[in-house]
Amino acid sequence: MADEREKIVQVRNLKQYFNIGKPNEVKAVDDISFDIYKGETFGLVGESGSGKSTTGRSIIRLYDPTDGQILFNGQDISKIKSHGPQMKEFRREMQMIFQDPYASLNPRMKVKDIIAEGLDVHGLVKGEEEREKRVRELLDMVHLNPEHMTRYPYEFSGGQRQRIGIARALAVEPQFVIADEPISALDVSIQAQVVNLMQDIQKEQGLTYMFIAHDLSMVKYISDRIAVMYHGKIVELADSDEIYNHPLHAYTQSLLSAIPVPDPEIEKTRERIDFDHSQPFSDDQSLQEVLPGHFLYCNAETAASFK
Amino acid sequence: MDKILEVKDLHVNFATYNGTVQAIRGVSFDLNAGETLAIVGESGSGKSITVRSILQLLAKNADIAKGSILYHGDDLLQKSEKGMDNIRGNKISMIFQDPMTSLDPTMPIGKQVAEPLLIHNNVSKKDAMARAEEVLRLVGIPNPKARMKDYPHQFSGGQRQRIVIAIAIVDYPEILIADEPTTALDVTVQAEIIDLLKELQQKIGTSIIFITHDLGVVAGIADRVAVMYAGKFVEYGSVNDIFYNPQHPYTWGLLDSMPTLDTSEANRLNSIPGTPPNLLNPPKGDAFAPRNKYAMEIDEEEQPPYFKVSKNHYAATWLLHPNAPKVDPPASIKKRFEKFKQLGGSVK
Amino acid sequence: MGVKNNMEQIPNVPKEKFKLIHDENNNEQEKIGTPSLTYLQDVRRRLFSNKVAVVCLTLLSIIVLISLFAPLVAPHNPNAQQVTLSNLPPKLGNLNIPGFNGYQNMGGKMVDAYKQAGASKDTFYLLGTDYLGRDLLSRIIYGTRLSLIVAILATLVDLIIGVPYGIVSGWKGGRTDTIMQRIVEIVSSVPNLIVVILMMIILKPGLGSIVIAIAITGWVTMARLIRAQTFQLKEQEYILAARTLGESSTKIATKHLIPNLSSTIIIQTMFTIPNAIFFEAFLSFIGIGIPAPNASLGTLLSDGQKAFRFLPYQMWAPAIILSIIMIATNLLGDGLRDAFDPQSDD
Amino acid sequence: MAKYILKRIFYLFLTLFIIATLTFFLMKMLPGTPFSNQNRMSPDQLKIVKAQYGLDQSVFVQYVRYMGGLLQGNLGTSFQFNNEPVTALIGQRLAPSMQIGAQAMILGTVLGILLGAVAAIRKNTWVDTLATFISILGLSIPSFVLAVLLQFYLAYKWHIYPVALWDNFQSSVLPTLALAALPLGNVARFMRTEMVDVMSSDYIELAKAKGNSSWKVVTKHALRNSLIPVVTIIGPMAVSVMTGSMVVENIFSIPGIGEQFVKSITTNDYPTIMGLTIFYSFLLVVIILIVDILYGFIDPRIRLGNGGKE
Repeated sequence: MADEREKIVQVRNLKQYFNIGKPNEVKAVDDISFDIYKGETFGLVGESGSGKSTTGRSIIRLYDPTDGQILFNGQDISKIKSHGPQMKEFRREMQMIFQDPYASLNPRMKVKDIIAEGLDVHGLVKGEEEREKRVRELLDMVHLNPEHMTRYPYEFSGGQRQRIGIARALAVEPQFVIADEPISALDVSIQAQVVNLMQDIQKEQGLTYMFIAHDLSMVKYISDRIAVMYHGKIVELADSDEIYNHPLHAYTQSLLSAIPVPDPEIEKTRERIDFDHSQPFSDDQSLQEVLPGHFLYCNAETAASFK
Repeated sequence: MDKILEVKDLHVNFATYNGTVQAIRGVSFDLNAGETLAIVGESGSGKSITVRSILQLLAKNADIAKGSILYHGDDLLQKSEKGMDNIRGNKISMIFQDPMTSLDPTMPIGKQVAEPLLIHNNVSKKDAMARAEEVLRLVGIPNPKARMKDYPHQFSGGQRQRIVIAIAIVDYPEILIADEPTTALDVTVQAEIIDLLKELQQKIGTSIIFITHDLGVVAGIADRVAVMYAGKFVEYGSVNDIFYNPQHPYTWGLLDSMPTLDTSEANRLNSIPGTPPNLLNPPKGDAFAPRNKYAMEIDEEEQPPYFKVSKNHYAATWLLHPNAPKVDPPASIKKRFEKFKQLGGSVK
Repeated sequence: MGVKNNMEQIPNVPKEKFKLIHDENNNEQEKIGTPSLTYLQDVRRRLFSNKVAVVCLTLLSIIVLISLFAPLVAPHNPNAQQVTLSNLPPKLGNLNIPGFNGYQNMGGKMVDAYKQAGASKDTFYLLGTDYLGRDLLSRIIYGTRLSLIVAILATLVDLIIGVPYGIVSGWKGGRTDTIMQRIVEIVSSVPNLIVVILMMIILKPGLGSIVIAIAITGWVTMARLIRAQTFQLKEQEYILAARTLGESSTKIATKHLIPNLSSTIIIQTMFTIPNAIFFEAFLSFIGIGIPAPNASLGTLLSDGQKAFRFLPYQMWAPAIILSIIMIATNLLGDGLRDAFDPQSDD
Repeated sequence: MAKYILKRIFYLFLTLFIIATLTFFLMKMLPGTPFSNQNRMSPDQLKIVKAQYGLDQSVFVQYVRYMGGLLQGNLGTSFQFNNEPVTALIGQRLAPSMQIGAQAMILGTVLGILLGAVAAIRKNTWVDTLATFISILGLSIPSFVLAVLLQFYLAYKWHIYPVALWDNFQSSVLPTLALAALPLGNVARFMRTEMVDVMSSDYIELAKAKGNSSWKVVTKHALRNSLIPVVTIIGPMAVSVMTGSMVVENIFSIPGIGEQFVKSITTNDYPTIMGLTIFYSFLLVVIILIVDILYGFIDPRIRLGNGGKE
């Protein structure tokens, strides 16, 4: 059963608000809870403004969470000080791959120094020679030519840059990697390169991924379980096949019905399901397990109907 | 069918700091009345430059080096600037990619929608505004009468794209060019906009040239499809030809690298290795050859001509030459061939 | 193979050309052909292809070099008075070039002023002398030197205060930023020049006072620009990446922020320099700047203005030099901006 | 909006308070007595005069008095002009300064906008180069140099305008020209950058795609969008004109505030310096406030709020 698996991340009632108390207060993440199991790929999908990226950034502590707990390997990391030994340790265990291959690499640094940044921070290598050797290994791992380590980011294509970003994240040998829309800025033919690479590395090193995206077909392909976010809340969470085959939440259904499929015959028959955005939530609703492993944001009455 | 637009052997160069970029290297196509032609390709393949050439909305360093663009037999490239002004927004109009920046931020939207009418038709301001209101209603802006006085920033992204579409269709253009109109939008909004375009096409009978990099969108909207790579069309045909009987290895690669909802993790995605060529010095032979699993010697020496696959279906690959060896396409492509047979097509 | 029969014209290609050449381990595509240029090399290349910028750079270099070696270049002691030889017009050797032949209009007649003053035959002043008989050329050379020193010192202070202030304000954000920005607002609510004047009244006139006075207000613009840039940069993903790797704030500032702020800093500096030169000239012009007998461009202009109606050369020369420095730094600043931040369509 | 304006007005007074305080104490730090110029005074006389100006009190009492005076619009009393209140001095001298200041601002702004717009539309042509060169000249040549040159050639040599003194419009032409150069350069440069930006924006492309002629694209869409940000540099321009006017008024012997300011510096007339500093700052913060509010009204994006998310 799912519950016997080891949990690497447990998010409990996480809230991330911005501009608290001001007229422009934003509840980017509003009371969400979920677990991520060791070794799996956890997909987080949602449209722009749904809070999916904020969730990722709160978990990796780029933000200080407003409220709630984030347990990483059983330890609450939501309140550790941003410049302490505890944080430094945590920074080795959890890493992030970013969205924009053009903004995620410092244009003034050589590829070598970009990849070695984590090695330097955590003192993982001694001496220039070992450092260079490790960078070579990492470049090789992401299928880049080690001769390129003295080049600058602008000389690389989008896909290559994204692989440099992956090498940088993996340099510190993390257990858990958050990939924040890692392929949405790439061309179709390049997306598969990056996704394949991520999967290969996951298998080799037993990594756990949280894969944030708006492209549902790619998320479905890469993820074991998927959470759907809408307006700062998780509205549905289940195994990826389950989500696609039996979506329960009206929003998930609408989202799925909107995905264009590269097949004219299917497209001809596709029926778009509209979602009423005017009254998405009511107070008596919460995320509850309505079927085994299948969570739905609904009220008790609805939940009971599945029993 | 009526051919309303014919583009012949179009070449466009860009003068840049590093030299001349040959962005479009001989593109030819035609457009029939009432149909939707989709041009699909990766960023930098030249699809946007191709359609901007039609309206001559290119950057200053662009040079249309060769070719002709015949609109009802009239070469647009020979027209004066004033002659082009009469075509733009009137006979041929355009929708741009980013709805957040396409509207003038300091002008009420009603006025912006009415503008093409005031430019091209001898109508009173009042009539133009009345028509603008009507079109805004048509594209699904609720309560258009009141909202005409609002400014772009008071609308959501999807609504703004609807307004941009309203501007494009307000003067019943014969051709509507949509340059990645849904790329910047969320998937549910994208679906709404595409449905809207289809519906409008029915209502006003316009032809559409639709540019996108998303094959899924193409499958839903196009009658005919052109696949573009490195400044050339590598394959074009009907939507069924391209999706169920693709012949060019690049088309195979594109289709094969997309997960469909039934792709499970067990069957790995196939990616196209490498990156598109630099068009500063385009390769002598087939530009796709270095990434092509099925590349042959001839590919490195000579550019392939268009081979006719069936009526109106052409592909520029040496694999279609009688002397070429028979190759084994990817599994997912073979599945598509099966479907083509079921639909009554004949596969080689 | 039915479809192939429909082909209109099939090029004739020998069969052996159709050998599949695919190589599984082909890494060709990942190769980068172009020579590796660092960002600065690229900037330099762009800057040197801009003719206007090159001319300005050359002019400024010459001016800087001359003022650097002022004691060697200047033909006379700039403060040495020789009252008998006062107000002599320019004379360039014994060459008879109009305007540089030592002749002067006196009562409607052109008179050789040197002869009248009883100067020896081989006495000549390239740009003439002032009312105390001091060599104007030497005074301009020394004056330029002083003005440049003021500019460079003021700019340095600007960098030392403005850059860290901007970085801290932008990086910390929140309350710190609000307070720091209020201070900036207040400082910039008083016209710069008035603050400078107030400071000059309080401090003893002189080089140091001028630098301090200019620096007190000058850093504000720099701080504002750097803050705005830092705000943008700190949301950049490479900065976020550095944070997730555990990089300390100081390291982020030195490794990521400052290198990426360098273009802004350099460009802004190019606009601070003419500003400082202008302030110095202004203060000296209204008589509260560099004290006599030392020359600065401002004092020379001020002296020149008094006699302008009769001896226009005394003002023209410093005015031209001042304007050249101002124009050249401004244009070079423009050139640098284009070089650092090229517009895509050029 | 009303709340925003009130908040801004509060900050305006806070800023002025701080400036007044700082100026007051800076002036008190000055060495010597303010009457060192009139050394014919006997110690007794000095004492009387000091008492007359309240200078025999403690600094703190003087400060409280001064601030109290400020609240009633009293900027203190000049040492030099027979006890004339500084406000009265300003009153007498405001008109000429305002006239040439306003003329220079309007002239500089209008010409600058035209120059910048033309340069942007003809980007990278000789027109652009010429316009850029003119604006750089405007920025680079100090107003006092320009003033002297204008005075010498246009007035003294060619007698087109009066050399100095203040009597009719004619006498305001040369100082206006001398002062207008800097705002002209600034506006032209700013306008060019803005307009180049706007011209390459998507909505300009859409305006072209609608079939607007090039002229209409510029007049109906580009010009307005580039003009809005130009409003923001009116504040800094006012400062440059204000400070420039100090020497320019001096050179042309115009009885304005700037000339008064320079005069009070050379005569150590501290109350006048203080009063004028506060007055200048007041003028500046008010101009900036008006500009900000104006900006909000001109730009619909600000006027109507952000309308949800960006």
